[in-house]
Amino acid sequence: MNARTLRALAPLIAVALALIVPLAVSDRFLLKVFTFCGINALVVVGLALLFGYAGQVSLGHAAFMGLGAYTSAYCTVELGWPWLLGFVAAGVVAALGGLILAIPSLRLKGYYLAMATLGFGLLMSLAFIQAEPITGGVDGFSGIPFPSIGPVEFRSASSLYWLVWGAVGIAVLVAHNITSLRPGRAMRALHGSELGAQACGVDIVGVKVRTFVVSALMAGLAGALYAGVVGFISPSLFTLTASITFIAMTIVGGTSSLAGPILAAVALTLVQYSDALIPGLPRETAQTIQSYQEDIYGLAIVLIVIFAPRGLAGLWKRRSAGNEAS
Amino acid sequence: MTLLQVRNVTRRFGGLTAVDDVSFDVYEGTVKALIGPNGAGKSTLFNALTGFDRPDEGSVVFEGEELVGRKPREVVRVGLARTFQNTQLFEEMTAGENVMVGSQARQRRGFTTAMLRLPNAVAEDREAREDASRLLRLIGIEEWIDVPAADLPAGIRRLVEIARALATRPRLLLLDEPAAGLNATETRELVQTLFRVRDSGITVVIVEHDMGLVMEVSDEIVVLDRGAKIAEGPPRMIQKDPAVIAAYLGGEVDDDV
Amino acid sequence: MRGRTFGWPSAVLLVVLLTALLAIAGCGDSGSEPSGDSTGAASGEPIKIGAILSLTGTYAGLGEPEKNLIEMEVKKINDAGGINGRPVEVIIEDDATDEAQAVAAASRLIEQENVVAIIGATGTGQTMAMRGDIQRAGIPQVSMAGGTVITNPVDPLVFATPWSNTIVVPFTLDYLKGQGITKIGLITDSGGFGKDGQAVFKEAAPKAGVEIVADETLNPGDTDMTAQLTKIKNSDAEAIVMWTAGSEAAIIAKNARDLGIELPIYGSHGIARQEFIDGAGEAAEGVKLAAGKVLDPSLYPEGSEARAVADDFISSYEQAYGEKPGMFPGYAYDALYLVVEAAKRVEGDLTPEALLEQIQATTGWVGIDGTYNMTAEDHNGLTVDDLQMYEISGGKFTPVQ
Amino acid sequence: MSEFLQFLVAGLKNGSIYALIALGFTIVYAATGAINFAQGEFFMLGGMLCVSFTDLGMPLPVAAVAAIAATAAIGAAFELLAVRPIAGDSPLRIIMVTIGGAVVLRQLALHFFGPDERALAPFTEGASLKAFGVAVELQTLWIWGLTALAVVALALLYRKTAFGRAMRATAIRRDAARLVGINAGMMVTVAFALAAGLGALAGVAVAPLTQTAFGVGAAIGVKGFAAAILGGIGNPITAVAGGLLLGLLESFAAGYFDPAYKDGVALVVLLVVLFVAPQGLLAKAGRVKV
Repeated sequence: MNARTLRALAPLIAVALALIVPLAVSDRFLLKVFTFCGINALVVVGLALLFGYAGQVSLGHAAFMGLGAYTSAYCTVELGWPWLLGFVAAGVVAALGGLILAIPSLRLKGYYLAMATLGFGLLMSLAFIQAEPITGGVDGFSGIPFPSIGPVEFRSASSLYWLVWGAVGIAVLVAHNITSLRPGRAMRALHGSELGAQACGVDIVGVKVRTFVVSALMAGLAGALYAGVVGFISPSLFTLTASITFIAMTIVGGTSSLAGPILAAVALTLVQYSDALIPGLPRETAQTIQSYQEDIYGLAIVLIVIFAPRGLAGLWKRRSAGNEAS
Repeated sequence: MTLLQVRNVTRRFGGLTAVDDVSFDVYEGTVKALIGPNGAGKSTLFNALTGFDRPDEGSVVFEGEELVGRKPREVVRVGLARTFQNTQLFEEMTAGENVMVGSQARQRRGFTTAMLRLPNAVAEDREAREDASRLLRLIGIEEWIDVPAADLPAGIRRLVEIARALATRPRLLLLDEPAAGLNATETRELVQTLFRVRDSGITVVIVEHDMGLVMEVSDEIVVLDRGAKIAEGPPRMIQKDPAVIAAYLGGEVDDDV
Repeated sequence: MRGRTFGWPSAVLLVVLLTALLAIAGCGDSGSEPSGDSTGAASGEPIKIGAILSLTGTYAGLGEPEKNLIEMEVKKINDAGGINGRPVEVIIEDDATDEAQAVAAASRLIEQENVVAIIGATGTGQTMAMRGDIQRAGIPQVSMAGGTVITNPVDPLVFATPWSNTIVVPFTLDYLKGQGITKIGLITDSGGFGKDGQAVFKEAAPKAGVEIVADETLNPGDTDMTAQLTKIKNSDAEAIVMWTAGSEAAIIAKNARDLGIELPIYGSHGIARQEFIDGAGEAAEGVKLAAGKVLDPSLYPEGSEARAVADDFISSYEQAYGEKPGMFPGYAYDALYLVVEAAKRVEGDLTPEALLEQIQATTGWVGIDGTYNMTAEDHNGLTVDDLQMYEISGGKFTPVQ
Repeated sequence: MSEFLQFLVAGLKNGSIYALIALGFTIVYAATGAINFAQGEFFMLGGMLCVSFTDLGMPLPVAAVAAIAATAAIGAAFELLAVRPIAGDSPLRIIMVTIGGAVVLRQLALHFFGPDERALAPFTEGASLKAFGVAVELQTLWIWGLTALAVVALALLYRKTAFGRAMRATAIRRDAARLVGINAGMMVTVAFALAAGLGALAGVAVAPLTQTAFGVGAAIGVKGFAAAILGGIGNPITAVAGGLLLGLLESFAAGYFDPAYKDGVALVVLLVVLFVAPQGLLAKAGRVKV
């Protein structure tokens, strides 16, 4: 099998591997951990579009996830809507949030856009605390039901796993379609040179706004899934730290790539749960790793940006390009 | 036939008048050069023509349509494409992909059709791909098609940017110092490309410091000095124009090789 | 340029459809998953109890001594033969004073460690957050947090060792009334404990004949309470009552003194710890609060069981950690022993159900907070008799009449 | 009236702190054209280091100076290790490196100093001053004095010394400054050290009032930036004005509306200024647009 066939088959193999995990893993906690990986991957797919492809930074992505999570929780618990309807509402509200942030941010670039998104994220986390009648305030929102579609309820660890990774699969498909066709080139052009993109007739405003909206939508859906999987959400989940974690995953994964950020999302999520992953790892060691988790994220950002600015995807592309040339 | 009418265009920055009441016409099927010493206002004028900057006064009419106040992307869609003095390629994209972006100006399919991978989005994509190969072949650099822009030699970068501009299907192509940074061989190739472009029916406006190139390719020349037009006419006349000679001798002649 | 635009997206689509099918199929097994093999463990195998504590974050100052205490007592229990011959293993998780992490910790303890009971959390918010997981697992939980919501209304699975606000707040109000104070400025945090306290005050104050003339809140993590205190100062409050367990209490006391407010300050039992005195410094002097008699065991009659338990607790903690225990290790002591003593009484298999039954059957058990009498209606089991009013003077908690 | 004055005092107290942080942003921006997202962490380091030094037995004034100097050194090291390798690169990369660096600094503080809130003794023990029904803590006087001192010292440094002139030249045109023999790289390092030192000064000065902990940097950083951009980034005088104004806005919002919205004030100011007038509201009036 040569490199090219391998590359063509790689996504298929990855998907197949992802699918059989619940059949091979009997530890329910480990399955839950892999489910969390999927939720983070979903956020990161959206962020990869916005940041990795279009070059628009967002330091407030956790806010969109929170918008989705609270919307879904409120709709299902307080309004009694079916889960699927709440899920759709979560996406809509998060996408609206993206629109509301994107429009005034259009003329902001670089540092100012970063600060605006950061400010928006912090403001939203304050809002989650203050909007107590809806969100439950600091104490959070509990008693969120399991996801269900019609008569089918996703209760077991494996069904939740499949639900989440199914959503990731659809998101990847959509994202791949966007990036491989006209909008994707417009996004990458925007990233490469805004002047050049304008000279090519790229609708800069349209691309920015739409990418923001799609990205926020995916984060919102991920939030709704989290709410359903865990059954409890609180403002402390959707903070600056979470936003930076997502950014770290995206940066480590690399620009102009979906596979890289997804892999990075899975890998960096697993850092938190090393003892679930490695049987027999002493609890103390796992806790030590856990206490250095954010150090790892921070250091990963710094090192990748300095030494491998195109991330894992960039390294992989360079290697495979080298292979093909030889 | 007049393709582009520039009338009394003025652009000020604070107390400085960068472009001062400039008017000229560009005729269809010709090559027009804008020359002048450094700081004469050539690039500012270029930006004003293409929607990247808005002149304080004056009008720019392209085939009866007023361009002042339009966004760059609208100007491109009307049929004016440009390149940049500092090439604005998309460094992480290949030469082919760069040229494909040029097709965006005339394509319509957006996010939704792409998300669902509807047939017309795929068809558009294929069309852009084929067009990019065709243009690169036309310019004679098809062997660079899969090379990332960041890895291209300077001469090829200029040509890729021209191909990208051509992919927008322009009626008028505006080139900002296309020969800057090119060696003699590359400049020869550029000249050939310019003739090929002109012969395919595309009008060209060029800002250039390389006088040899300017004299060779242009049908008419506009000379700017300190923002104002000081001469206009065919190359032979311009070479002898006392005002032009004074401007170039008075200022610093900048060959910029 | 590669024309490979077909290939893998369609493959992904196929796989997604397959996922949907599998997912639906996967739902069938929802009821049949094993709920853990905590039952029928072999003799000699350790009895696993989970503990979720705030070792970092706002309540780190509370959780750390709780952890110390648990580690110390578990060793003692195992040295003395464990529970009916089986050793006890307490698996401690840090919730970082964060509801979401508390949930994650509970989930890990239940699903990975198969614990028979959970002690914790340190804070009210975290305790409430893990309720869903506790219910799904059907195991008993003994909280060390003081929010009334934990045990009122009663959750069949959840107990709490600190006095709930419904005991402490009326006690404090009665004391205030006794001091001739009828108008108070209340300042509470917006977290679980403070919010709960605020609600109980609003309900209990009119009954006690005390009026709340200013009702201010703060957010956990706030560092400047000038605005709230200025409002209280400008009301006709005769005392400041602050109901928060975090480090914000020290800032309130300091700000109040710095603003030149001479009103007496009353705190919650959440500040009965050295960190408050250290943090507030001079400003802590004169602050009054209600807490358990363990802060001064001499309040118990000489030779009583309570005196012996308290003396032993204090001396062994001091010996191990070189400092006097505040109230919080006491909450942990009671939580741990409520579970351990109940486990000792279980005959036959140590199932969560049997353990739950025995915890609820606790009567007349003397802990650090006082004497516990659990019933189906009362999952706190303490009374106002177990409380004492203290004043901070000379950097110490001094009992007052 | 006394209520108003009390809020005024509180606002100017916090505002001085924001002003110092804003100055830090301004200095780095002037020297590099970059925004340092780790600026708030220097505030945290100043406070935490000072507490640790007093724990080691240093007298408070020595500990304070040592903490500020150490933080300035960390600021310089931060520039050399993290920012220098990508100097002049796209804002995107500088944003990321300084954010990643901020996370690393915060985590290092967590590992070294522990998770607990730490208190610092007031610089001067004693009761608050009282006049017109307003109480002013002695520490607040320290904060004002130190802020004023820092601003004056900075102004003198910039105006009167050859070094300061070089800094200003670098700020105006980096390439031109290099041509006249100014070591622009060194200027940038010094700018980071100065900014870090100012942040640390703020952290030390306010620690006796608020206590401090490893995680306080991010929030204060955002507020400082809000102050800087309110004044118009790059201008030290308006940055200080922006800081004071932000402090007052917060204090009055908390006092007359609801303390719960206090932290929201800076964020709303930040977003409004960014969306409406990114060049700054205070600087807008008197600046020629280029």
